Amino acid sequence: MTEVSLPLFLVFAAVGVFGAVMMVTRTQPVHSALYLVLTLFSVAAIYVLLHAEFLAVVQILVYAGGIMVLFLFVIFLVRPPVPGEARWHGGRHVLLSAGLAVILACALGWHFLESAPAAAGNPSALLEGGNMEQVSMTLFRYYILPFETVSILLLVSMIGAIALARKGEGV
Amino acid sequence: MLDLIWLIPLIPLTGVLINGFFGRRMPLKTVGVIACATVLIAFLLSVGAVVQLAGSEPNPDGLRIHELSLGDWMPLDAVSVPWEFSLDPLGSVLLLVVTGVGFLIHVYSIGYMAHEKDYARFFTYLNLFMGMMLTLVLAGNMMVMFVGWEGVGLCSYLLIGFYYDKPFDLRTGLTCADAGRKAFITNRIGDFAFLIGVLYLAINFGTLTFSEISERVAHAGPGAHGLLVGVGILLFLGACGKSAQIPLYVWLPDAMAGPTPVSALIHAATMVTAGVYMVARMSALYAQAPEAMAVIAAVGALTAIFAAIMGTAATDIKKVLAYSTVSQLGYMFAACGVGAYVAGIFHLMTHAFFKALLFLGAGSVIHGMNGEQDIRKMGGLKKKMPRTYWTFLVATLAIAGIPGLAGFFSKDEILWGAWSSGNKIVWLTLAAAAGVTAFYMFRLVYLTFWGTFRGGDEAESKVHESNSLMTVPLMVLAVLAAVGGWIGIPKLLTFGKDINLFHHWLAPAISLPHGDGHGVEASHSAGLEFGLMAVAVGIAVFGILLALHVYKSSTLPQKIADTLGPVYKLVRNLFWVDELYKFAILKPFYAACRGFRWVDIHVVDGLVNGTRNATLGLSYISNLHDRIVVDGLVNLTGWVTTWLHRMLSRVQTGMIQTYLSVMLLGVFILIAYYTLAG
Amino acid sequence: MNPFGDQLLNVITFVPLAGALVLLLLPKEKNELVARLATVFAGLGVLVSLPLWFAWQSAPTDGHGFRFVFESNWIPSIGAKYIVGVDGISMLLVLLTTIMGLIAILSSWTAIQTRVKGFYVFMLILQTGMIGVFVSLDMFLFYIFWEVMLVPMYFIIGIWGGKRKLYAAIKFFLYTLFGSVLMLLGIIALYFYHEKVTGMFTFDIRYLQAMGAWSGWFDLQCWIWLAFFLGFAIKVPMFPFHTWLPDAHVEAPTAGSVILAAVLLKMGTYGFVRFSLPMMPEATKHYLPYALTLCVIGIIYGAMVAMVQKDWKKLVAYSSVSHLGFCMIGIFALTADGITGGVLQMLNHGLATGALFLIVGLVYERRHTREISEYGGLWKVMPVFAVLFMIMMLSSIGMPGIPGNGFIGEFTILMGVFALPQKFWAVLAATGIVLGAAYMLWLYQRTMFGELSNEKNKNLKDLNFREIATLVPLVILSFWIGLYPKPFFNILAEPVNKLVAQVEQTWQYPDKVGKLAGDDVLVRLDELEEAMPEEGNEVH
Amino acid sequence: MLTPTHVMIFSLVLFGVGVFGVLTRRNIIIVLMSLELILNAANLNFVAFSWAHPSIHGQVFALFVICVAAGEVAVGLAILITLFRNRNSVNIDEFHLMKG
Repeated sequence: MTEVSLPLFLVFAAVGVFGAVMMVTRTQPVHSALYLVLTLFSVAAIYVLLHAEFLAVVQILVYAGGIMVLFLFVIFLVRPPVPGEARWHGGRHVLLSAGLAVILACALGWHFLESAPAAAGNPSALLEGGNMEQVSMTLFRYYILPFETVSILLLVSMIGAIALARKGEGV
Repeated sequence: MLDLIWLIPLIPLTGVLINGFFGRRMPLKTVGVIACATVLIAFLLSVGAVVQLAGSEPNPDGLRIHELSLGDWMPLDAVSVPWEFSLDPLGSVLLLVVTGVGFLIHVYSIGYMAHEKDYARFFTYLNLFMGMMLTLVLAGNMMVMFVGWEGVGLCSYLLIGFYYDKPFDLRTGLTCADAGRKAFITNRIGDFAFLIGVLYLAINFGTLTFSEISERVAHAGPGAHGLLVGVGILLFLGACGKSAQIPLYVWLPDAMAGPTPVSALIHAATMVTAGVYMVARMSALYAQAPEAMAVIAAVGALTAIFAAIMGTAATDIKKVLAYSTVSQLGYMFAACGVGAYVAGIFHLMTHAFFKALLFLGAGSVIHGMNGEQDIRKMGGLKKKMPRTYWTFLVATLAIAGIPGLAGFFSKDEILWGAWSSGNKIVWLTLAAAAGVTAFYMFRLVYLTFWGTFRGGDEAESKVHESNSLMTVPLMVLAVLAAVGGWIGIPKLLTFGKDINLFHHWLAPAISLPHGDGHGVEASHSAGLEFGLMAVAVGIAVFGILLALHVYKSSTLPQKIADTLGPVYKLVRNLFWVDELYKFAILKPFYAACRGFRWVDIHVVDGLVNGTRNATLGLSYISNLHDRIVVDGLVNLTGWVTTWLHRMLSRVQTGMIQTYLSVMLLGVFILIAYYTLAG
Repeated sequence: MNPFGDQLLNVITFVPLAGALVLLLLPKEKNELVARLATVFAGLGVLVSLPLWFAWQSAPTDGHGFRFVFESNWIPSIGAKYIVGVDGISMLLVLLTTIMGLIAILSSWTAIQTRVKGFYVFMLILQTGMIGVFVSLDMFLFYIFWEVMLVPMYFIIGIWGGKRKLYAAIKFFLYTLFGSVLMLLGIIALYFYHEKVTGMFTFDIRYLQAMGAWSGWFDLQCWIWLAFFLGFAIKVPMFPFHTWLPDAHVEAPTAGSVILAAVLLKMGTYGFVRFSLPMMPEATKHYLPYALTLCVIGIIYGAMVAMVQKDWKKLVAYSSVSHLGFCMIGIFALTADGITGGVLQMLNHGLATGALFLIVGLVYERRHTREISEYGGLWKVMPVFAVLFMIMMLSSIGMPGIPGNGFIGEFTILMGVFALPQKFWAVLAATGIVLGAAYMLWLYQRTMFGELSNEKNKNLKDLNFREIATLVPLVILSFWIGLYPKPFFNILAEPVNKLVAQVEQTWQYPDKVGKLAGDDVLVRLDELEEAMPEEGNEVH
Repeated sequence: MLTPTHVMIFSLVLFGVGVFGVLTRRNIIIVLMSLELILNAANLNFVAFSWAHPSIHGQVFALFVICVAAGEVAVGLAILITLFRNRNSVNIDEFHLMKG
């Protein structure tokens, strides 16, 4: 499987990068959203390659299915951009930001790539008894408290979102 | 009845309570009767107790003594002091004298004070005095005695200052209240020494009971000799205060500011003799301390002559008698000092009779003269006040030492005691004092009763004899002054028969120095004794004749005074002793007091206030510092911040993405740093 | 006999406080009611304190000589407990406090006309503070009461005082506060040293008194002793720390002066008896000559300054300095007689000087001046007053028998001081007796004797029933102590003998102390263990 | 052969693009989407290391990140709607109340 995966990875990576670049550069948010979905899908595919099947499924269900739908709702709720309206901040800003993004990425790469493991270990550990079971066992054995906390967090964000978005006084 | 002796002081004290609480609302007569009755009861009780004592079995030492303890008073660690009373022959003499003479004077006072507004107050004080004096006499230990000792001092203070709103001595500007205070303070000085002596006794012998002190002192051993001499002198200093001896006699002449019965009772017959009584009580101690006895003899003799001389120049009838009292007290002390205690106490008794009589007689004169006390304005009162005159004359003869009268026996016994103890100088001094005494007493009699009246016609017409409430006590006392001496008649005059009751009664209560054969008993030769007696009488008669000669002429006294010049002036001004005390002690003392007050305000408190001011000053400086330096720094910080704010607020574009850029730049720098640092 | 059981001392201490709370509820304008109710509460305070006297013999002791002990946890984290209890010394002082408190309040009915409610509330709080000081067996509690007492007194002087009341009040407050802060330092030092040696954090006086038996902390002891000394000497007050006293007395209202003289000054002497002597005997002996010197100076100096005062109250105030010097010299004699006499004299001074301040207050109320020269010849118009004044003056100058209480105290003290090898201390102290008579009689003469020359004095009213009732109890008590002091001696014998034993524990080893100084560890462990009570008081 | 380095490089690129988008776009919706991109980059790293070590913990962390991202988006979008209702605009440079 490892022999096969590199080309596959490169393909998905290329699709992902393409989607990301397109997303960032589109004028219409709707387009951006669709390109983002593309990227998310390719990332999910890469998860599969990396033996994270459960995560891949969650990626698609939550991101592509949940979050992106939310984005689309909002996009339809708000006024679409007037054509001809500036997409970016001033040109100098775009250049500076691009530079910043690049050097930041380079710095990170320079810092971490050196210490990255040269090769993957035996992935069978991740797959024993099924990836999903592994994740759930770990989650509920070691991370039960963070799990509960996160559920509270979600509840809070949900209530917060409702409260914020509700029409009326006191917002 | 002996077990009831504690009641004797208490009975007059009930009189104090009754008259003190209700006296102002009761009729005058009732007040007087209550006061006299309490004293009379005390007197009867005393007689009963003494009779019973006389009939009791003597202890192995031959002493009849009855001791009684009413329980603890001050149970101290060093010494336990109970409420103790005791009666022995020595005390019994005083007891009878005090209650007897006291009763007579109380009766006299009813008449004398009849016109006074503060009648009840007077009798309250007088009864209080009786209670305290009897406590003193009957005390079984030094502290109970001290209660009486101080108590009589207090009564003396109150009674001297009885006319508290009146001036007394115009020459010195003293008021009656001043005189009382002077008496009290002078006494206190003596008491101070007395108390120190008591402390020494208590610490070293562990008891203050008289009988135990006598016993323990006798076995104290030679190591305690110095201590005993010291204690003896300290106690004697206390006696000096109470009994007006040099150097503390100055209060007694001024004590005449009190009503005359008070002078008779307190300042002649009873209280002032307390010092003598105390010394006799402590005879066991003095027996171990001959040096202290020598001091007593010397001081007594000196006081006797010194006071007698001052008496010759006094013009106030009571002051003459006061100096006479001081002088006679000197006699008694001299007697004690030479070991003739019995003679001393004997003289104490006879002196109580004739001196009380003299004072009461003087009071009668003053009463008859409507308050006049200056003998230069009297004269010829013989006819106007016959009863007063005759009784007064008896007393005068008695004090002068005319044979057959009370004073003769006691005085002679003292002189013989002084001679036979080997103290010839003491004898000489006392004999000379006897002559001077005779002189000033007859001077007094002459100026008062003989010759012609010098106070003007108007005053003369008002002179009157006193009523019988006053004259009857005079007569009773006159009888006592005349025949009271016969109970102490010396062997010499009874053809060898020893019927000296007084001596037999008292001697066991007295301890004399060991191996000292020169007590009054030891007579070397009857001839010598008789000769000395004759010399003394001769001196007295010479004094009398001199006085009669001098004061018969109206010009001679002045001539003598002029001749003597400065000497007369010295005597007239009482040797300037009061002035000496004033300038040598009182003035510096008050100056020191004022100095201390200045120190207190300016130095001690000044330091405190200085601290306050220093603190305030520091606070001011600190305030300045606050405003300039601290506040300045704060403001500087403010300015810097404002400036920085102006600079930095430009960075705040409000654009989230700008902030984000900067943040990411920071992240980049951090990463770069960690990467480079390794 | 004792209806309150082991709560007795709590009841005694807090009845006045309860009274203060009740008074607070009353409407402001009902002055008469307030005064009467305050008197009732003060009277109640006296009543509840009587079992102390009558149940004394039957009450069990706690093994340290304290009776009626009540103990309860309070601040366990620092080892402070709520412990109250009395021995003979403090019992007498508590009784003195309740009685004088009642009399002071009774004397204020007409004297206080402004802010009446506040006055009585402060008086009652003060009462609680004073009793608390005497009954505390925990130094922390003691210190709290000590400071509590300061505040109402400050207000009593500062609000109801005379012309210079603010100056006097602030001086009083700062001066005594200065002393008590030093004392606090001393307390803390004792507390930590005790912990260092025994490992036990405690403020319990009974435990801390065991420190007196330790050796090897001489240097520290000296420092702590000095701190305590300043605190107490200011309170007493001893020369040269006395100058707050005349000002405070002169400016304070009558009741304030009475309480100040009768009770507050006893705090200092009590402090010496309770703390300095038993806890730091070696230091006490080390500083003895200096302390005795100050006492003697105080006696003579106070009397001499009193001699030339023109202000009636100031004269009495300086006489206090002199008398307290007497108390202190007795205590510092370190003999049984000296200490007994010192404590007795504390009572006597409370009675006599308290009465003298009442007496000044009575004429001040009538004439509104304290200048002695304004008076004279008062006997003519106020004979009852004059007689009562005379009796209390005689008490003050130590007249034996009439009423005699002052004499009992002075003689006992002199006897105790005389047991010292150096006799001159007693001789010097005894001069106070002469000087005392001098200034007191001079005062009496100037006010009571002489002609009634001042027109304003001619119509003065003699005392009414209430005023007599304030003075008569003092007269009776004075006579009692003067003529039959045995019960007092009996009560004092036990605590005084214990105290003398505590002081003498290390008396024999003065040079050993020198050698061991600086050695911090416990030296005489065996003795220490004996001295410690059974139950530990460990801090958890 | 697929190595973690490859995945990391990919995630770096996604990260860089995301950062660029966050910093430059005016439309808040797109800024939020870019944020999601950054989060995905992070998740990729988690998963990559989980795969490389191997350890399941990395995947669990990624899961948490997704949850947080969901919450963040919900709140972020709610805020956005409120802003839009008040200002009738979703352009980020119109909201500069924090300008100093």
